[in-house]
Amino acid sequence: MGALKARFEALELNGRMLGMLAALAVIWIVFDIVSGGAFLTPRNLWNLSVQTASISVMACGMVLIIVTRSIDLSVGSLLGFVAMIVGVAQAQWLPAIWGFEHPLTWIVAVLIAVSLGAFIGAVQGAIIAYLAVPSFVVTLAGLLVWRGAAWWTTSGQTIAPMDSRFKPIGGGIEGALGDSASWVIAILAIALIVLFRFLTRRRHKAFGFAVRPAWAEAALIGLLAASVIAATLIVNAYPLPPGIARRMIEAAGGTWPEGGVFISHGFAVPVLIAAVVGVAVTFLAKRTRFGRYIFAIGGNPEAAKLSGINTKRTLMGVFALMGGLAGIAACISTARLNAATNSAGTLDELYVIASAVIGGASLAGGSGTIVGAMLGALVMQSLQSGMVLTGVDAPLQNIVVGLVLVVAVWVDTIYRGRAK
Amino acid sequence: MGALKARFEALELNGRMLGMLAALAVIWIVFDIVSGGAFLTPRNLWNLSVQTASISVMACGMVLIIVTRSIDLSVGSLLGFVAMIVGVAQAQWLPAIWGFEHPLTWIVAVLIAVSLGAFIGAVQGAIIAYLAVPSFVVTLAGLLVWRGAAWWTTSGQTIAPMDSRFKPIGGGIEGALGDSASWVIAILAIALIVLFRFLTRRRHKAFGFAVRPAWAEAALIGLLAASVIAATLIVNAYPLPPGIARRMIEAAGGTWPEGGVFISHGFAVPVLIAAVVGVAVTFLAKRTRFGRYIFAIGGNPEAAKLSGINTKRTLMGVFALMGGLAGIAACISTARLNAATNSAGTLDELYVIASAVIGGASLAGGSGTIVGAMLGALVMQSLQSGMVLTGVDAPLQNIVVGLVLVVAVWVDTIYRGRAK
Amino acid sequence: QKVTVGVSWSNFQEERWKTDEAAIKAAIEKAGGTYLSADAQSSPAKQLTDVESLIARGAKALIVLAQDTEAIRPAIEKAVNEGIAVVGYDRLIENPQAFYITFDNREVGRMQARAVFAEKPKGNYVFIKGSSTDPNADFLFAGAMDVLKDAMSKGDIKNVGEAYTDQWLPANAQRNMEQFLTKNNNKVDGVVAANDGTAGGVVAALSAQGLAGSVPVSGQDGDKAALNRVALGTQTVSVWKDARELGRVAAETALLLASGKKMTEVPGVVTFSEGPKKQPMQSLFLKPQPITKDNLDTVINAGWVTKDVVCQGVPKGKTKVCG
Amino acid sequence: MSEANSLVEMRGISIAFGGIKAVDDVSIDLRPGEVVGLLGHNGAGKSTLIKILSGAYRADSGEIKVNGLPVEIRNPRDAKEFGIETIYQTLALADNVDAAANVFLGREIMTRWGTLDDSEMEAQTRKVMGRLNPHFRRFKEPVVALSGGQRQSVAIARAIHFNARVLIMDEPTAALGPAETKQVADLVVQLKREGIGIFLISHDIHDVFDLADRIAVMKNGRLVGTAKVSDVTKDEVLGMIILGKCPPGATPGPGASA
Amino acid sequence: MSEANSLVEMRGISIAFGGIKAVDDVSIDLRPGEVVGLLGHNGAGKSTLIKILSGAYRADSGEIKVNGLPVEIRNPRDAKEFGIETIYQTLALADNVDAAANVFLGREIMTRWGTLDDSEMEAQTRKVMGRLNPHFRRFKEPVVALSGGQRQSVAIARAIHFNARVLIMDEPTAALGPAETKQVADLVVQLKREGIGIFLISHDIHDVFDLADRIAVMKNGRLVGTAKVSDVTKDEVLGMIILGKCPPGATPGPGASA
Ligand SMILES: Nc1ncnc2c1ncn2[C@@H]1O[C@H](COP(=O)(O)OP(=O)(O)OP(=O)(O)O)[C@@H](O)[C@H]1O
Ligand SMILES: Nc1ncnc2c1ncn2[C@@H]1O[C@H](COP(=O)(O)OP(=O)(O)OP(=O)(O)O)[C@@H](O)[C@H]1O
Ligand SMILES: O[C@@H]1[C@@H](O)[C@H](O)OC[C@H]1O
Ligand SMILES: [Mg+2]
Ligand SMILES: [Mg+2]
Repeated sequence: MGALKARFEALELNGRMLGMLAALAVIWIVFDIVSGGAFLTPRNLWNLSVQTASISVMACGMVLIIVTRSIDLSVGSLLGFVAMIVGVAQAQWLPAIWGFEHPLTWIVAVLIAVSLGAFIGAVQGAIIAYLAVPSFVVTLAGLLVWRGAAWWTTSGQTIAPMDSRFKPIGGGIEGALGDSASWVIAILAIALIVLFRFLTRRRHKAFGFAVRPAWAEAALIGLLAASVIAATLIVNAYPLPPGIARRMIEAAGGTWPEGGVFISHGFAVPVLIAAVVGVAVTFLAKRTRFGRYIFAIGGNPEAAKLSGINTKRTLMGVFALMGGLAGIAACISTARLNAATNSAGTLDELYVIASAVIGGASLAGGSGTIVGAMLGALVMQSLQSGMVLTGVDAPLQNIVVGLVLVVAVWVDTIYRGRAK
Repeated sequence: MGALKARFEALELNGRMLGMLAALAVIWIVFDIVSGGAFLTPRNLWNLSVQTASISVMACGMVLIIVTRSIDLSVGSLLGFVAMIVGVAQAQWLPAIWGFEHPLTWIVAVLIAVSLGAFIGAVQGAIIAYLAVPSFVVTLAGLLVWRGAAWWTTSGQTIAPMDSRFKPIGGGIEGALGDSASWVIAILAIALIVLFRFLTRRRHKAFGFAVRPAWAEAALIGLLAASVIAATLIVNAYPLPPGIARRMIEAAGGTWPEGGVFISHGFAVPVLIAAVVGVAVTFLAKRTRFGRYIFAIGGNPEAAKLSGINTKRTLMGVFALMGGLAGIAACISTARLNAATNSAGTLDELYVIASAVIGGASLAGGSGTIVGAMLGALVMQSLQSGMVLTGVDAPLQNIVVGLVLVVAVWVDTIYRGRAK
Repeated sequence: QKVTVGVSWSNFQEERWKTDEAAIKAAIEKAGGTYLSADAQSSPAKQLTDVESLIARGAKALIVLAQDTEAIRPAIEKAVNEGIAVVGYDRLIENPQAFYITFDNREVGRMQARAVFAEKPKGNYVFIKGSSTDPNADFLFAGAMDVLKDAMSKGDIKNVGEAYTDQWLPANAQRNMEQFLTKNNNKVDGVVAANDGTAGGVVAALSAQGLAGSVPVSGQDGDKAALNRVALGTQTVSVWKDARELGRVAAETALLLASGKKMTEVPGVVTFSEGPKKQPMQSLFLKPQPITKDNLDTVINAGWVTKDVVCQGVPKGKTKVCG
Repeated sequence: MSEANSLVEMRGISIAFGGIKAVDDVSIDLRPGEVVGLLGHNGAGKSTLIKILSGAYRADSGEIKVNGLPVEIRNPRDAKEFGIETIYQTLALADNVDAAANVFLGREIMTRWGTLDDSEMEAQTRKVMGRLNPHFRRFKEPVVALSGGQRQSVAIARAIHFNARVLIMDEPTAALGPAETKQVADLVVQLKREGIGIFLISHDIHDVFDLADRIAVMKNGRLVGTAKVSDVTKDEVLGMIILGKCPPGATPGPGASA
Repeated sequence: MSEANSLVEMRGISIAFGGIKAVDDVSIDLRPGEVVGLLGHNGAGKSTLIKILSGAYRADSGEIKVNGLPVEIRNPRDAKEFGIETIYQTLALADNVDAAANVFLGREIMTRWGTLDDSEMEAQTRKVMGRLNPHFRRFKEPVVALSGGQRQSVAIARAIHFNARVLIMDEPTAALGPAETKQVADLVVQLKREGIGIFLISHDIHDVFDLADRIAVMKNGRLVGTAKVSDVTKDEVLGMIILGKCPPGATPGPGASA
């Protein structure tokens, strides 16, 4: 027993994350049982991953905001406003220049979304950092202003449909990569994990720092690789609906065989976007000056300033980043709904902040992890969409979601507490 | 100039509050000009005071929550749930016992509201304090749970009307005290102010502490008394609408004279309730152990614990207090709408927290004042209801509210910064 | 002296309200009045505050789109005490001192169900209801049940999923629909969605399963994107409530009442006492109209939308109006 | 060492933080009217050890006796009930309230109507601060605005103002000026005379030799040894601190180097 | 006193907090390779004065010259650009990151790909901490978990690791053990030899006499006087600190008692 424990500790796994994963596992298994096996199906897990994408992209930014002891209540409205602009851009402005379904439309639309989001975020951040107005007030104002602006863009009118090259960003059939592409991505991801662990290890050894025993390192890499492979197997086990598969085959000049054909969904584009954002923001947080300063400011704003850090610029930067991520999220949710509505993103601020907090970010600042926030988003979304599967009615759904949320975080708290 | 400044400083007025009052004055004057004189009328100011009552009652509790470095997102939903229970109690449960319009109904209803609110608050507080689940998570869960529960109470049905003795709590004609009662209250308030200042001064002198010069003390009391008198004059200058006045006169067996009769509104009951709550919570915060511990916990939770304070019990107490205040607010808004709706209190958490923050509470904990929060609530409400008067189209109104909010708090920040 | 008419909106989230607003505003200004408005942001408490402000600003008549039909009463009483004329707009305010102008929401629900039922008289039905806090959501659902209950008790139609849509948000409708499809393994034959926004979410979920176009879907409001879906065949019906008519009539009535006319003198007035409290109300009813592929020309001819908006992306020969 | 008349006895105390043993099997005791100086290099575990006694941490193992009876100290409230008062190295002040509020935190004086008697508390604080730090004037300011030494004076005032039976002083004069340090030294002598037992942690060996009856030295979490100050020289004590070498005049502990 | 070759000159510096003059018309200077000891009772204004030089506060009035040229120091970044490094009395550490991150905060070493070179920073931190505090092992821990002395070592390491021209040390050894204190003293001597100017604030008159060339004494925010250590005795300096009496060997300032 003791030896096993020692072995386990040699893995140096993050206790915090294990707690979250355990809570998530329990939630999933319970839903699966209650829904009669409908939850842990490739199909539902695929849906879940797509449903979570937009919130988890924003949660990455929100963690950093919270780490600096700030808050951003405007993200939902900002998403709504950017969504409307993206919609109008690809349904009206750009077609006016080069017609509908131009190959560049989607790129320009995405660029507009990200830069508009980042710009608005930067303006809000500047007011917070340079004019010293509390972030709660500025972003509460943002919540009102951008929701209003979203309405004004088209006087409330819904814009649909979106450019067909833009739609894959939201998932759906167009945004499913298929099995070969998914395997390529999986192998790439595993290669990156191995490379990264190897480089880190070599570097630590070169400096004479302590490293994990080789078997533990191998086990860790194996664990990560296994998760990637498992995810790939799951998304590839979810076939396209026969109707669509048939149309695809026939469009490709083939014939539809008697028993049907199994064409895999594979990874969804928005999920890949979220994964890339997660890795990129983690990199930013851990391996760049900007990230270091964000944490230092959160740990002790006074000390950060006395160290000569330009704390105001950093703060503004964090809000700009958050805005840019809200822009990406706006693309995902517009593409997913295949429509831009002025109500898009309503209440998202709540879910995004909740994801970060469930994932371990403390509103007192200074602590939080990106992967935790993304897991937090997954917990929230699992609860919400799992409830629908179990057939609970909406008002009762909220009650159950609330209760499970507290219990899940409590279990996690205990786990962490034990790890000391 | 210097002498004037010295005189001014001798008054030892609170710089922070002056900044807020200045911002409020500017907002009021601008609205009055833009609306062609419709804002600074007795009628609108009377309305404004009633409209602010429910939020400002809750803001008093929220300041203390925020001081302890916590947050309570559940207040709006809690208000909604308590409102439904209060409604059902006086429309169904109590009438089943002793019939409709029983003289005790309103008292029992209020007691149920306050104790139910306090109980729920205490439960949430216990989870936060004893199980160490972050307040954001617990009260977010509360937000979902109580909103769901509000719906479940009557399956979404609105309950109306309320008991006629309960209705005055919400203001309206029944809740307007008339001019003589208002003057009695005004004189009482002034007497209390004088007594309180006198006792404090005598006590400080007895201990040999520095006190304000006598003229400054007199001027300060004069200022406070003048505000009370001004408020009384304003509410008494707002007459009952002719239709009602006539009905009242005729019901009293009188005859309606040719030119009509001027019957004053006087203070509204919910405004008095809010004032009493404000004074009581200020007293609690400043003059009791409980209040002292709340601030100590906010200043340094570790130090508070090491001092031997039972920080967990205190924390739970703060949440119970907040719940009780949400119960009072539920009575006010149910009585004001003369109906209990399951959507009552929607978004109130946002406005309540905003009021506290605008009033100077810092989300980092440790600082905040009750009167600031109540002023903050008044600022928010002035913006929202003032916008309607200006004739700006509805969708644009939110945008303007957001912008003005930032500017108002910014001005206040500058003012405070200058005071150092 | 210009007459000021105050309009209190419950929110501005759905597309139709801007049409309602434009119509009301135009009618008021045409008559030389002043339009004043407020947005309650879905809060009954703010709506009461708004009405108070509109009265304070000197409105002589009020048009009220109630967020909550009961909680709006004190506001109405206040206005009435001040001698202000009140028009209850779109949603019933059961107070005889208010005039009632609307489309019948229960009838809208019936029309939605009828259109879906006409395409799939048998099979598995999903009900994507409105917001649980909006009383209209239940009226609509009740209307749908009026039409379907026989078939349901016979077992021809099975309710395989029913959910409110928080805040009427299309994204929530989409997620709920995805989950119902998962739960039923795509065996869904008809969807009664409460309005065009939620229908948009439903269609997005269906198209991810290649089912868009083969499963009938309802809606209401005549949103531009929804009419386009009707032309494309992915949505079956959008019950069209010509908001321009409703808005114009409401404004004219408000002005008439403000000028001292009695409610019974409003042209076309009928007495309606079918509300929950059976109060006799002076009312005007406009007819909602179900718009399907076959009568899309109605909305185009009425100048509600242009043909190119309706027909954007519609392949040739698919829909009559689009050629 | 386990005397019948000892005020406090800590036996075999250990605590680890994430694998690192901050305090490892330390035993120490204190008699009434005695000053025990606790010495050791930075990070030796002195503060951690006394935080276990004051209820700030709970030991992983070990036993505490007060007046010869085994007790459980689960939190600072428990410690205070046994008459154990502590001046923490980090001072542990509530930054946002004033000096008087800090001095009386958790033990406020109340008026006859059950409200805080701030005037009385301020008056008493002025009295005690007048002795500790006569330059101190900033009674109305939150303590965050005070200088390092002023804050330390407040922390000292808080511990001595109540009738402690055991006083723990963790580097109480680190931030104090010469005059203020002298005051604290006088205070220690006086408290000792009143029969109070004192644990004094300090890096100033001269001070410790002046004030303490016995010394205990820690190194890397373990006890090097204890000694009467009359039995050892300052250089021998320095050797204990730096090298962990236990001189003949001292009783060696488990941490003494061979 | 306004010498051509002075490194830093502060003239007529004043600052008030809410009516209280924390620093009142103080003038002081520092030459290359010189150690100036700043003394005074608690709350005398020492920390506030040097925080004006380090950019933490802005003076209400007064002038600062660096290398004879008037400069404006608006924030800590400006001060660092003039080569002014500071060890703050409050240490000013980011609690949630480790020792290396604190030592290099604001001046991180980057890899050739523009990312943080944490390994290199840790290696260098290990080196400098090895000199300051050889018991220090906790390199991976956030500094909040460190002992008082360990934290102080980190703060010292941060200030000395970069090429300062002026070093401000505000009670740098208050929490250090005897061995660690000795290390810092050696360090001061060495830095002095390299031509660095040092302001040393300390309450330990012995230390100051051992290390400083000149001393300056403050009382209630005002300068009592300055003197070469060779021209005054320790008792005279104590008199300056406690009574504000300026002895004949010292140059009196505006705060000297008549
Ligand atoms: N909360 C904590 N979490 C993790 N490690 C801790 C914690 N508190 C103390 N330590 C570690 O325990 C060891 C002992 O710390 P302690 O504060 O007791 O030392 P000390 O003897 O008081 O030192 P100093 O003289 O510097 O105050 C140190 O290595 C420190 O880093
Ligand atoms: N931020 C501040 N706000 C208000 N007052 C302050 C502030 N900082 C310092 N003071 C006051 O200014 C005076 C000087 O403080 P300072 O910290 O400079 O003293 P010091 O000489 O460093 O004392 P010590 O030896 O105790 O560190 C003190 O009375 C202190 O209370
Ligand atoms: O028209 C609909 C309205 O009746 C309902 O109340 O809110 C949603 C709208 O789509
Ligand atoms: Mg210590
Ligand atoms: Mg100092």
